[in-house]
Amino acid sequence: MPWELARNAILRKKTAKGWCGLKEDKMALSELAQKALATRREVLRLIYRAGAGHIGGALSAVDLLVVLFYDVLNYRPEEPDWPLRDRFILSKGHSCEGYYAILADRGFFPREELASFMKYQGKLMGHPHPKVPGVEIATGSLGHGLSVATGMALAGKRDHLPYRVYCLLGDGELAEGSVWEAAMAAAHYGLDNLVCLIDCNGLQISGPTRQVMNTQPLAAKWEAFGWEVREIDGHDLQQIKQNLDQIPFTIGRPSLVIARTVKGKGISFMENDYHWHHKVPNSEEYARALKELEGVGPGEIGA
Amino acid sequence: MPWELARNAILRKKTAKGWCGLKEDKMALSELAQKALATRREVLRLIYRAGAGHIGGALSAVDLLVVLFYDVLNYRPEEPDWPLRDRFILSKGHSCEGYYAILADRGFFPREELASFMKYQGKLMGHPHPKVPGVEIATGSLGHGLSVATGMALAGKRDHLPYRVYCLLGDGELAEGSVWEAAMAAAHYGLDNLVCLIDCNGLQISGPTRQVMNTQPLAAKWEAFGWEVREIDGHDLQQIKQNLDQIPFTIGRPSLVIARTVKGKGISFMENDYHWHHKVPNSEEYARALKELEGVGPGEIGA
Amino acid sequence: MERPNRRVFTETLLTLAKNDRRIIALASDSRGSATLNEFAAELPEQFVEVGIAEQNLVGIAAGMAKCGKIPFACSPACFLSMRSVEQIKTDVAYSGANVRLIGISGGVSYGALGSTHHSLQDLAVMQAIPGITVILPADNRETAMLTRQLVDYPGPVYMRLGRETAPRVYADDFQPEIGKGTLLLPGDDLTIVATGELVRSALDAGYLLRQAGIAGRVVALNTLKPLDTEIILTAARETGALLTVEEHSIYGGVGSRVAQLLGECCPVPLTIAGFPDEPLVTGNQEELFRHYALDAAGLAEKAKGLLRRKQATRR
Amino acid sequence: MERPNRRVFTETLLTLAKNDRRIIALASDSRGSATLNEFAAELPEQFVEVGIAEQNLVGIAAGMAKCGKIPFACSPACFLSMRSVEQIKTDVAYSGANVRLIGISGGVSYGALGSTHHSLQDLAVMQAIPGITVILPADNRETAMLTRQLVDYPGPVYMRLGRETAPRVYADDFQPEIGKGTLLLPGDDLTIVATGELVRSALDAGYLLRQAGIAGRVVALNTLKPLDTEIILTAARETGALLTVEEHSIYGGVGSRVAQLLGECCPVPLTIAGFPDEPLVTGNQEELFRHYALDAAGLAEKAKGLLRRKQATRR
Ligand SMILES: Cc1ncc(C[n+]2csc(CCOP(=O)(O)OP(=O)(O)O)c2C)c(N)n1
Ligand SMILES: Cc1ncc(C[n+]2csc(CCOP(=O)(O)OP(=O)(O)O)c2C)c(N)n1
Ligand SMILES: [Mg+2]
Ligand SMILES: [Mg+2]
Repeated sequence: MPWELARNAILRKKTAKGWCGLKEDKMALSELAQKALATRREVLRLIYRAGAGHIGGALSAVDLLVVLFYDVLNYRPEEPDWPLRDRFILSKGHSCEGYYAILADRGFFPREELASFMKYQGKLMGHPHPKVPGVEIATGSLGHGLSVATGMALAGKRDHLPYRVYCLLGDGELAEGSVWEAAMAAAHYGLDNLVCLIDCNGLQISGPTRQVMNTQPLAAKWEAFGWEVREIDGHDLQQIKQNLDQIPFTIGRPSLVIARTVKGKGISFMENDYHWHHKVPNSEEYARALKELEGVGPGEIGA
Repeated sequence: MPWELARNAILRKKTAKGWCGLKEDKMALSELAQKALATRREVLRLIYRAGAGHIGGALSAVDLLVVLFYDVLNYRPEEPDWPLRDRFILSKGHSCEGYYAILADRGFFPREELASFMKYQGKLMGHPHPKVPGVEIATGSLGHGLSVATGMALAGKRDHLPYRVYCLLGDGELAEGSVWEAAMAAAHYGLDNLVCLIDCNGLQISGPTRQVMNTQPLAAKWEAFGWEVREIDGHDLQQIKQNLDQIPFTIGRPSLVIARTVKGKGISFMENDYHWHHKVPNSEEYARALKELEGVGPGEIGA
Repeated sequence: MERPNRRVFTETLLTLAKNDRRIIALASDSRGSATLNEFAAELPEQFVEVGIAEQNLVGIAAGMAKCGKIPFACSPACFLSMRSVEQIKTDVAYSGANVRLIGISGGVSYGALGSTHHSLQDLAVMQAIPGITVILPADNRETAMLTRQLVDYPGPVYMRLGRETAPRVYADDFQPEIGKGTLLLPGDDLTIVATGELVRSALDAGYLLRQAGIAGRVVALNTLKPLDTEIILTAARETGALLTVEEHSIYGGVGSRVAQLLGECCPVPLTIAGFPDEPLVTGNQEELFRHYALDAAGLAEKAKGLLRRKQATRR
Repeated sequence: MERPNRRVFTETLLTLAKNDRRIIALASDSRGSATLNEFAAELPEQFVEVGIAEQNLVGIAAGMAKCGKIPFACSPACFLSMRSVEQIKTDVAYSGANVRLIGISGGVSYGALGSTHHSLQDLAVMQAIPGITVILPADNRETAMLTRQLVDYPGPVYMRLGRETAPRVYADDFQPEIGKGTLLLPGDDLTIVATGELVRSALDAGYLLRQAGIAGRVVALNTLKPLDTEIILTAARETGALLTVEEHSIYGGVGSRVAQLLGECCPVPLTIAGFPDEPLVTGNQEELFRHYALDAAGLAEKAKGLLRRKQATRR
């Protein structure tokens, strides 16, 4: 329905300016970069303090999350259930640290809550749960997110609402058959309000995805499943932003973003090393890592 | 391992001549056609007598089953557990009637057993179970067969045995994510001793597959998942035979046969009508159908 | 005239959905078994077909629920309760999504199609997942009325319906309530506690016992979780022996839940009638009920055995 | 020095596999959790990695079993027992495939990772599926010896192992057997029946009770199915009250199975210690045990309550 698409475009514009909960205007790229750096620092801190977490995949996803939450998504932190909000689902729920850091920074919950990460009787567990404001659904078991996102996008279509649904998956996660069930259905229903992003860092727990269980070629698979595919550098904030500004890539089809990323991005000795999937840095490593992430500026989170 | 491939080819030849349980030599096409006709009659009879069954998909699969069991597969009916046998798995387990008819005709169990189909305390249930000689694994829940077949093919590779594994799926069944898990793994392990056949009749229970949940385009999907794909007429015995004689289609890859078929094939008023997925013919329809399947010859099953 | 509960469910749902746009019916190529064809034709905007993909069925339903819909995900109980159970655990129960999981043709409804099509583990697993209400209506009236209550009932629900015609149990003025058991027949010698579409057989067994001079109480539970502990403990105290009846494995379902309650509050002799822990013979539902002594006659015999046991322990 | 049972399992398996080519270890990107890295490196031809695809893991294992292999499918218990449970029901149990399903990091081993990572329904569903042996070793020695017995044990098996160091329970000459319970501590006031890695806490609770002048018997079950009914019924008759202990939902597991046995054979007061039917608080395994009174102190308190109940009913 082209008229609906036009209407939605107008509604979404309004939303970004007027309805949206964002206090500031869209950020400059340099500010986004600061946010990314600050988020990486917070990821490191959360994991070091908790003595647990999944650092590699959290770091590879930071830039995608930053562009989504500081630039692309419409939402109201003070009204997390706002019906017109864009939905975001972290299907690779183990990368919750960056997600939590950003939700806190955006005001979904007090920053102090971060200290409870994985602590006894704390609110923030090792995987997202909807009792945390800003989280739509519980994830942590891989392969669930895209089905839920498909249901949300379908509900939006049925109700003629202009919101979009964004879902972030890992590349190892694509071995789960449930992902392909959702991919097939989303294309079948022509859900052009659905965006799936793949954090394609080439690694999973046990090693390189190509060796563990090759999920490549991604583009050919998703195209055959009826999606419009774009491949981008998942750490180039501008590229991420530019491409996400062009959703839907094609009218009547769901959009797929293959984001080439580096697992452990930002901390040299963690980069591209699958052992850092869920290894916890010791104090010496922590200090070294923090140093690499140093940077100053107004965007610093939880400093 | 090319040397292994050559060895297997020799072993398989020997097998077909010497080790194999087949009493007669390979059949002529006309004989296969007779077998197909007879099998269709038996399918009709089984379902009519039981007052239950899945006739549409049973009929679309008959020609594939006939070529497999009377021409392609190596097995020994008197020794169903023969370790070197080719394995066949009916992943679309609801099409068991033709399978049972052929297993009986080939001597896996007495023909009289067919009368117990779906009867109280009978051996032949509405879906295959390994207590029936010739059946490798229980099916009936869709989407399981290819994983099991992959395991069997992988075991064959690990043991350097020359057997092959054949697995028959429905086109509606391809919506199950588990199928794609298996497809991915089979390609990952380069299982060129694995053959998957799709009974592509375009229909499932609720209507045309394109409308219910479009699983097309099949070739593009399977190619992207790393399989070598061929598309054939699933009712042309010669085409089926010729293509199955060329397994593996490519060394180091699993082979996929997309068989274009007609649901309800052979009984005009059932053809291409999804209501005949599991409708049971009344006496008038039974008579009419039987008439259409008339034909004489030595190949007649259970006459 | 009695009809299958699944049909009554769908008709009720269609009526409700016409006046409530929040209601969505979802199918996994299960439109026929769930008798949703009319629904799909009349309310296409409130119908979702996902094809043969039960995991996706549940995930999509959870997503729609989180957007304010009231999704009824309808699929054969055998597949819904097993193939998609991790989605049920996580996307529905743990996430608190208001999904109604409708297990069609539950238990051994599919009879001779074999174990792949039997749902004899569904109560066990659903019961062990926190946050799911588990409902098993007995007859047409109860199905219709509970379906109506489901619309605004808080939280996730699993409701299991049979495939075949469900014989009548309740009178026209009966007002069932989710979570409330019903005393069907008074008596103080022992109690039969039955669930789902076996309630009728249990009631008939109660009548058979009367003829044999035994005052068997019959209690029906339309809800396994939350359990009406009151009606069961009263029965345990007043009759001193319980026979539970369910179309389920003898492990993990109604019998085991009742056993637990008794052990923790009022230990009395108990017999659990259900399907044994072994592969079942081939047969249709009726044949299987008879074979495994879950028909009225079989249940009456089990009750007599239980009574003898009760009397022996008292002596 | 005690170590995690999962590590003992893998080392034992590697030793066995070196002399038995039928043995195959399968992983679903779970090599690390299952500590299978050494196995994969030393015996690549007997190792199969399927990636993050638990359904496929079980299907492939079933296929290999049907070709004469003895597959050990190792995956986190939470995913193995739920995501692939329909494959377990059909491809493994119903088809009679000799697969050993190894549920790694069972129960609440994953602690603060949350419910997605807890397996608190696995015993309920496995128990309700005909044909599966369900094993929960307590300590390192028992894990090693049961693993050895598994190789030629007939039929499908589900074995659940914890993630953390398992404290020692048994002496060096202990000879565990699949299906046989063990009397750990004599006593006639009541019996604690414990399973898996909570056996140690149960035993410690027994000692605490002693200090309080209560003669608590402690019985360990390494197998839930088939159940050692003898040892339980003897305990019921001799001690008149049972406290069951499990790292599982209070529904459908060890407690409910014992409740059923008691109700059917020897009704005595029972308390079921396990995780309540509600979302759990955040915490690591130890914190969760303490929070839900599954540590030695908590169990001892529960036992005392049970004893008071027993004495009240006797009065
Ligand atoms: C269903 C399921 N199986 C297994 C796991 C355990 N697990 C957690 S993270 C992970 C690897 C994920 O790899 P990938 O999707 O590539 O994510 P990333 O590299 O971004 O961390 C696995 C196997 C899980 N969380 N869920
Ligand atoms: C997991 C599962 N879901 C649902 C069903 C019910 N069912 C039986 S046959 C069928 C349709 C199959 O369609 P298709 O695969 O195209 O087979 P064919 O057309 O050859 O009969 C369905 C949904 C099932 N057997 N298993
Ligand atoms: Mg990755
Ligand atoms: Mg079809």
